[in-house]
Amino acid sequence: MVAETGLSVLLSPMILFFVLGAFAGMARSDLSVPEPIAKGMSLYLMAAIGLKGGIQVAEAGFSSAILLALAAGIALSLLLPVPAYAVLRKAGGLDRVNAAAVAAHYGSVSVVTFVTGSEILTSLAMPPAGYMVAVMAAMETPAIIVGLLLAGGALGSGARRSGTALWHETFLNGAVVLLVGSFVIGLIIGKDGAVPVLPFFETGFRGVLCLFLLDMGLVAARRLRETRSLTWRLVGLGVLLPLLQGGVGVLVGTAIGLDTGSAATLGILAASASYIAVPAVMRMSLPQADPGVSLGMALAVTFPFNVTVGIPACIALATRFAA
Amino acid sequence: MVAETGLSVLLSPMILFFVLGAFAGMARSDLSVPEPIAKGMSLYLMAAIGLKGGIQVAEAGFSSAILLALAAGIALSLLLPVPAYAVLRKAGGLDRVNAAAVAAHYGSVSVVTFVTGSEILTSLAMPPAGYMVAVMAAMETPAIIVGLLLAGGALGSGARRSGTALWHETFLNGAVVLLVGSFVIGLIIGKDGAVPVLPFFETGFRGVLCLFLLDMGLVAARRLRETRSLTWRLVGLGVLLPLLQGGVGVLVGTAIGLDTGSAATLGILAASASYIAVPAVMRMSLPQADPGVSLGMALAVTFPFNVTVGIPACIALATRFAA
Amino acid sequence: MVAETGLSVLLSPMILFFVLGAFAGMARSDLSVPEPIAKGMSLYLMAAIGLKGGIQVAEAGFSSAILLALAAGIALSLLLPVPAYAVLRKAGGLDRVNAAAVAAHYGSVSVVTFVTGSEILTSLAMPPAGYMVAVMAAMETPAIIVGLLLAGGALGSGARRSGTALWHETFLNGAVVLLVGSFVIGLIIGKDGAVPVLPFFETGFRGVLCLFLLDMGLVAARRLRETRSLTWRLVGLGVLLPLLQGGVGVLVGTAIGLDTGSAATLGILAASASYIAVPAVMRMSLPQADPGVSLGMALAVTFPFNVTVGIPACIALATRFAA
Amino acid sequence: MIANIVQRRRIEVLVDRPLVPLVIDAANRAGISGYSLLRVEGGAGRNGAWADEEISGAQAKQIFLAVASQEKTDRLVDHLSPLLDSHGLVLFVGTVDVVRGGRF
Amino acid sequence: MIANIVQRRRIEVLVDRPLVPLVIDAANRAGISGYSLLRVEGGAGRNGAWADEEISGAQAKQIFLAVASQEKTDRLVDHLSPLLDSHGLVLFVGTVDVVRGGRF
Amino acid sequence: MIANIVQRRRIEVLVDRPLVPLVIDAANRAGISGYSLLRVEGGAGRNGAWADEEISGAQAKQIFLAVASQEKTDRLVDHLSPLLDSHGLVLFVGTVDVVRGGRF
Ligand SMILES: Nc1ncnc2c1ncn2[C@@H]1O[C@H](COP(=O)(O)O)[C@@H](O)[C@H]1O
Ligand SMILES: Nc1ncnc2c1ncn2[C@@H]1O[C@H](COP(=O)(O)O)[C@@H](O)[C@H]1O
Ligand SMILES: Nc1ncnc2c1ncn2[C@@H]1O[C@H](COP(=O)(O)O)[C@@H](O)[C@H]1O
Ligand code: NA
Ligand code: NA
Ligand code: NA
Repeated sequence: MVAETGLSVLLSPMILFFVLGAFAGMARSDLSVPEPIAKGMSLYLMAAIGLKGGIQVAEAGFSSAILLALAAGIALSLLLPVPAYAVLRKAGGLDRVNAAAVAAHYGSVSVVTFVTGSEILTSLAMPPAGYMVAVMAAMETPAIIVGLLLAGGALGSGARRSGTALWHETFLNGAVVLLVGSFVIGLIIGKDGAVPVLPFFETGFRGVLCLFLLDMGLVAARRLRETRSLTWRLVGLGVLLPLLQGGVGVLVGTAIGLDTGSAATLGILAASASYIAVPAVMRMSLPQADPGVSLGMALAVTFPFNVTVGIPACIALATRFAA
Repeated sequence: MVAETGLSVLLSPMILFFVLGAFAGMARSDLSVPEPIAKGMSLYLMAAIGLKGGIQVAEAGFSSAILLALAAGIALSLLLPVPAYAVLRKAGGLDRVNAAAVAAHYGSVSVVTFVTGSEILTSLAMPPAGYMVAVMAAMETPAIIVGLLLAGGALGSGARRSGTALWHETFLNGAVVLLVGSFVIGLIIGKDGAVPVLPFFETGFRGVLCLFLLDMGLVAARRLRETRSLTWRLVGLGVLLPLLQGGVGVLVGTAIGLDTGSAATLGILAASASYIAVPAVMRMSLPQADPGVSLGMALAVTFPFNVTVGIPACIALATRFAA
Repeated sequence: MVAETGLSVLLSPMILFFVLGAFAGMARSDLSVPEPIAKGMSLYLMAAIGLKGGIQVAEAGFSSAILLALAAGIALSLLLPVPAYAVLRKAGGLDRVNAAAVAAHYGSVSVVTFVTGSEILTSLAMPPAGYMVAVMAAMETPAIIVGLLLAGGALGSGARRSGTALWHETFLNGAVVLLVGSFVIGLIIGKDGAVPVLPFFETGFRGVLCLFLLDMGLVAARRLRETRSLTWRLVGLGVLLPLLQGGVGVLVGTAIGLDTGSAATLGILAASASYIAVPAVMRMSLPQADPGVSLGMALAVTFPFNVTVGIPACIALATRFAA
Repeated sequence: MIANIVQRRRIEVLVDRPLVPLVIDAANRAGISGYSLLRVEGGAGRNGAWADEEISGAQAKQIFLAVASQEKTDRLVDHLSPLLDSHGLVLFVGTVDVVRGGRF
Repeated sequence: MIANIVQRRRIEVLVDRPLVPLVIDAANRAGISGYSLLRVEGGAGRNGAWADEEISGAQAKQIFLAVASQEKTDRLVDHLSPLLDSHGLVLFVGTVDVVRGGRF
Repeated sequence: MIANIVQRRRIEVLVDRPLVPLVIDAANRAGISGYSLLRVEGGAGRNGAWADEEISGAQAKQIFLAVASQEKTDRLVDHLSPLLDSHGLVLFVGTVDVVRGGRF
């Protein structure tokens, strides 16, 4: 089952485009996606999943499962950075500030990993519940606060701005606003109201995801090539952390009674590491942290690992738990 | 009826995305749409409406209504700046040059307001006639010439370039060329010839409009926040002018015998203020005018007002006149 | 037949958008397509045709025709620059380096000319075989090597980088990687695997091509206007070379037994001149060559000529040969 | 440095996009035919802060950058001075060493 | 040159995008309210090469460019000096002639 | 200014995009490892005007900007001088004060 899922995942057009991008990046091809196009595609993807999630919740109605899942997501985002921090300091040899920064990245989530996982789950006939989009949005930022607490004294230096500015960055971060905003719009308009705009957000969705993953492959490979900050230990942790966190996520999801697809998705969220919202906040609030370390691990190691191995593993685990 | 139309408008996905953008802009979220993407979307929207308008005219055939509507549009664009100028000087306290510049903006039109109005009218089963796209294109620039005449002596300083350069900017302005060009292409190819390309221009249309309005909300809110040129009087005029001009437009449209949807659209065009074609020409021809005033009013006050209140008001008025 | 094909081509929306762009560029309108959008559209078009070609080959199965066509394409790309070089030196009055650079452009191919030709052929019910995408990718770069050999001694100055760097640029050029990569992905996933992503790559295809050709028209016209490097002789050769090379291509295609659409396409490829892959490599490897000459001819003369006259001519010739 | 080096002036003019042709025109009249236009993504001045995300491009700005002789620079400054306030231009001039600068 | 010309300092700070508000803040405290932000597309430093194609914008950079008096410049340099290493800023200051420079 | 300030050269090379690796290479050989690449949106020179809307990126340009010591600058200028005409590069060098400039 794992192998089978894994193979069908690896041969899906999305993953193949990711592999193509990674190959081109490794081979130093001059293929590149213009930065505004990449940003435009990510806005499109976030608006689309927010909208679709909201519409699904409008259909399915609210349930206690939603609140449970939200609480579990927030708890994971708040708690996962703590063990991650310990491991990064001990096994990874990072100093306090860098370990805290990396831990915050891994407590938060990656939108594209979520989307890729959802597509794969849908193709396997176990789509996650619509509210998982809201869970993802809720998991984006709690880890940031824990990361800053872990960095502790280091906070001092950037302190002047960090009071309100941090609060602000955390809750009004562009990705969070767009995800939550589109989700709410989906809730308001419902399935019928969405008829005029759905063609746009559905027809193009998987194709845009292909091109976006092509770019992610390029970016991940280039970062791996250019980085001077990654050690082998850190690369190892970039594989270990998602496996551990993904396992915890699936476990928690199953324990609170989520359906298989949603439990797998909670695992995928826990396994994923942020490379959009968190890096910008960290650069502002923990400028002493080396972004080469955190982005190197999140983008160049964990993202490719999750897309190819981590997602199928979470799915397999959730399926086993469900059986 | 007004209230009902108003509510259904306010709860359409397009307007909700505009509100989301405005909220994010007000709350100083770092959400932003890359500038090339915004420009790309506006090219798409203009090509699409030009094409669709041309195809509809090719279907419906030419009629004297078209010529009447064109003449009415041009007359409105030429005449509306005159009372607007008087009001802006007296009630707005603007000097000659700035009053003339603002009047030119309000005599011209806003493409996105037109598109939003057309979508709303279509959803209410009273779509405007296809030729209204041509009317819009015809209204883009006459107001510029009147604005420059109103500025009078001020013209002197920029005079060297303004002879041919102005003429050129006016008739070969990018928006005008694209609108008219796509309209003509639609006329030539007709419904059958458009079959291969229509999926692109139709499937995505409303969704692209959502994302574009998200950006408009961001831009309008940021401009309102950053502006130092707007006084409360000018904000008031930014609401009053579209109401007055919209009323005149609907009246004229009804008087020349347009169908309800088209009469409402003529009102919406008259009510709307340009923020693309006119600002660039004014910056070139009336560099002494403060763009903060005209863009502040057109983008940050009148556009949001029209999208939420002005359009439903024009529709309600046209419906009443028709009854 | 020629006239008829020609007319139906000239009245297709794609060509009309090209003409609109060319008109706007000639008339110095400020209409413009942002550069990242243009690049994004070209990535989309290349991924789409690669994918579709691969899927078609996966359907039709491999055949010796594919190998023959590939060999013919590579041979054309290698050999056509030689007579072109001679003509450019004698009739065009170019020096060695510039003649070699231009010859390399004409030995290589233009992706958009290929796409436009394929669309026209499809609308005439003689679509080229899916593997012609692979033939195009194979023809992109051999001409570069021949061009550099023709430039001969001139190679010396850039020699330090040119060994591996050139090899690299030639085979890992972004366009080649994306075309071949998407083709292989299409081969792997086949028709069934492509179901989720095809809507994106098909629905938008012709519409995107319209907007891309609008931009090509703008760019070609502006280059024609700004260029100081084109002489009338060179303009003449920009028309003559595609006619001659197109004829040879159709002849070879018919001789090796390709179907009419594919033979016409081989002619269109031979007639087209590169303006993406080759210019960048030439700038790097033959920096002494004036890009104004080669790009002026390829973009401002040959591209418009092919899109309006060359493609119908190749189709007519292939049809005659087939009869 | 082995090459023949000359001193030239490095002129920067911060200008709204629609007014760029005006500056180019003035440069041509001053005998300056070579220049580059740099992208400016945002800024602040007497009219508050701006960013080029503006949907209307009318307030987006570019930097007109030219290297020229003192003489041509003086002419350009003469042409542009009257416009500095009315058209909201910002102009400053530095000094640079140019290799093979004869043509500037 | 006919116009009244004054000498001013031309300050360039190379700064990561998320830290730009910090620099603007420091500039405001130093009395500098006019500045421009230039697009930087790539570069290299102690941490290797980068290009702004990065999906995460956290390492994209801008150049903060301001022309100001010596006095304000000194204040800005004072404010930013402690951050140069910890925040990875690069700061350099040239000299330019400004026409009608009174307002800077 | 309290900080330790040194004078360095500010090198700008205007270069076609495909040739940027050549300049970086020359800079590395001259011992310059830090640089930034600025976006240029258009310009004009001996070959007429251009804008980076060109579909083919071969003529789009960047500014290679580096701050370095006089010695390294001299070496870079030596390396690039022979290419100025053949490769169409434009090179100019100014002077700047750098805070904590030891590393440049
Ligand atoms: N001192 C300065 N240094 C650099 N750029 C400036 C300065 N002052 C103004 N600018 C730029 O010039 C634009 C117009 O300034 P202003 O004329 O003061 O509104 C601003 O938006 C900035 O981008
Ligand atoms: N000497 C230099 N000249 C110009 N830009 C530099 C220089 N050194 C560093 N930079 C830029 O500053 C960024 C950060 O440098 P660093 O702090 O050395 O990692 C680099 O990525 C470059 O874009
Ligand atoms: N004097 C100058 N000042 C600034 N940029 C220049 C100058 N001359 C040329 N350039 C730039 O360098 C490019 C190549 O110039 P050229 O080698 O003269 O064709 C031009 O397109 C401009 O972008
Ligand atoms: Na996580
Ligand atoms: Na109006
Ligand atoms: Na060819």
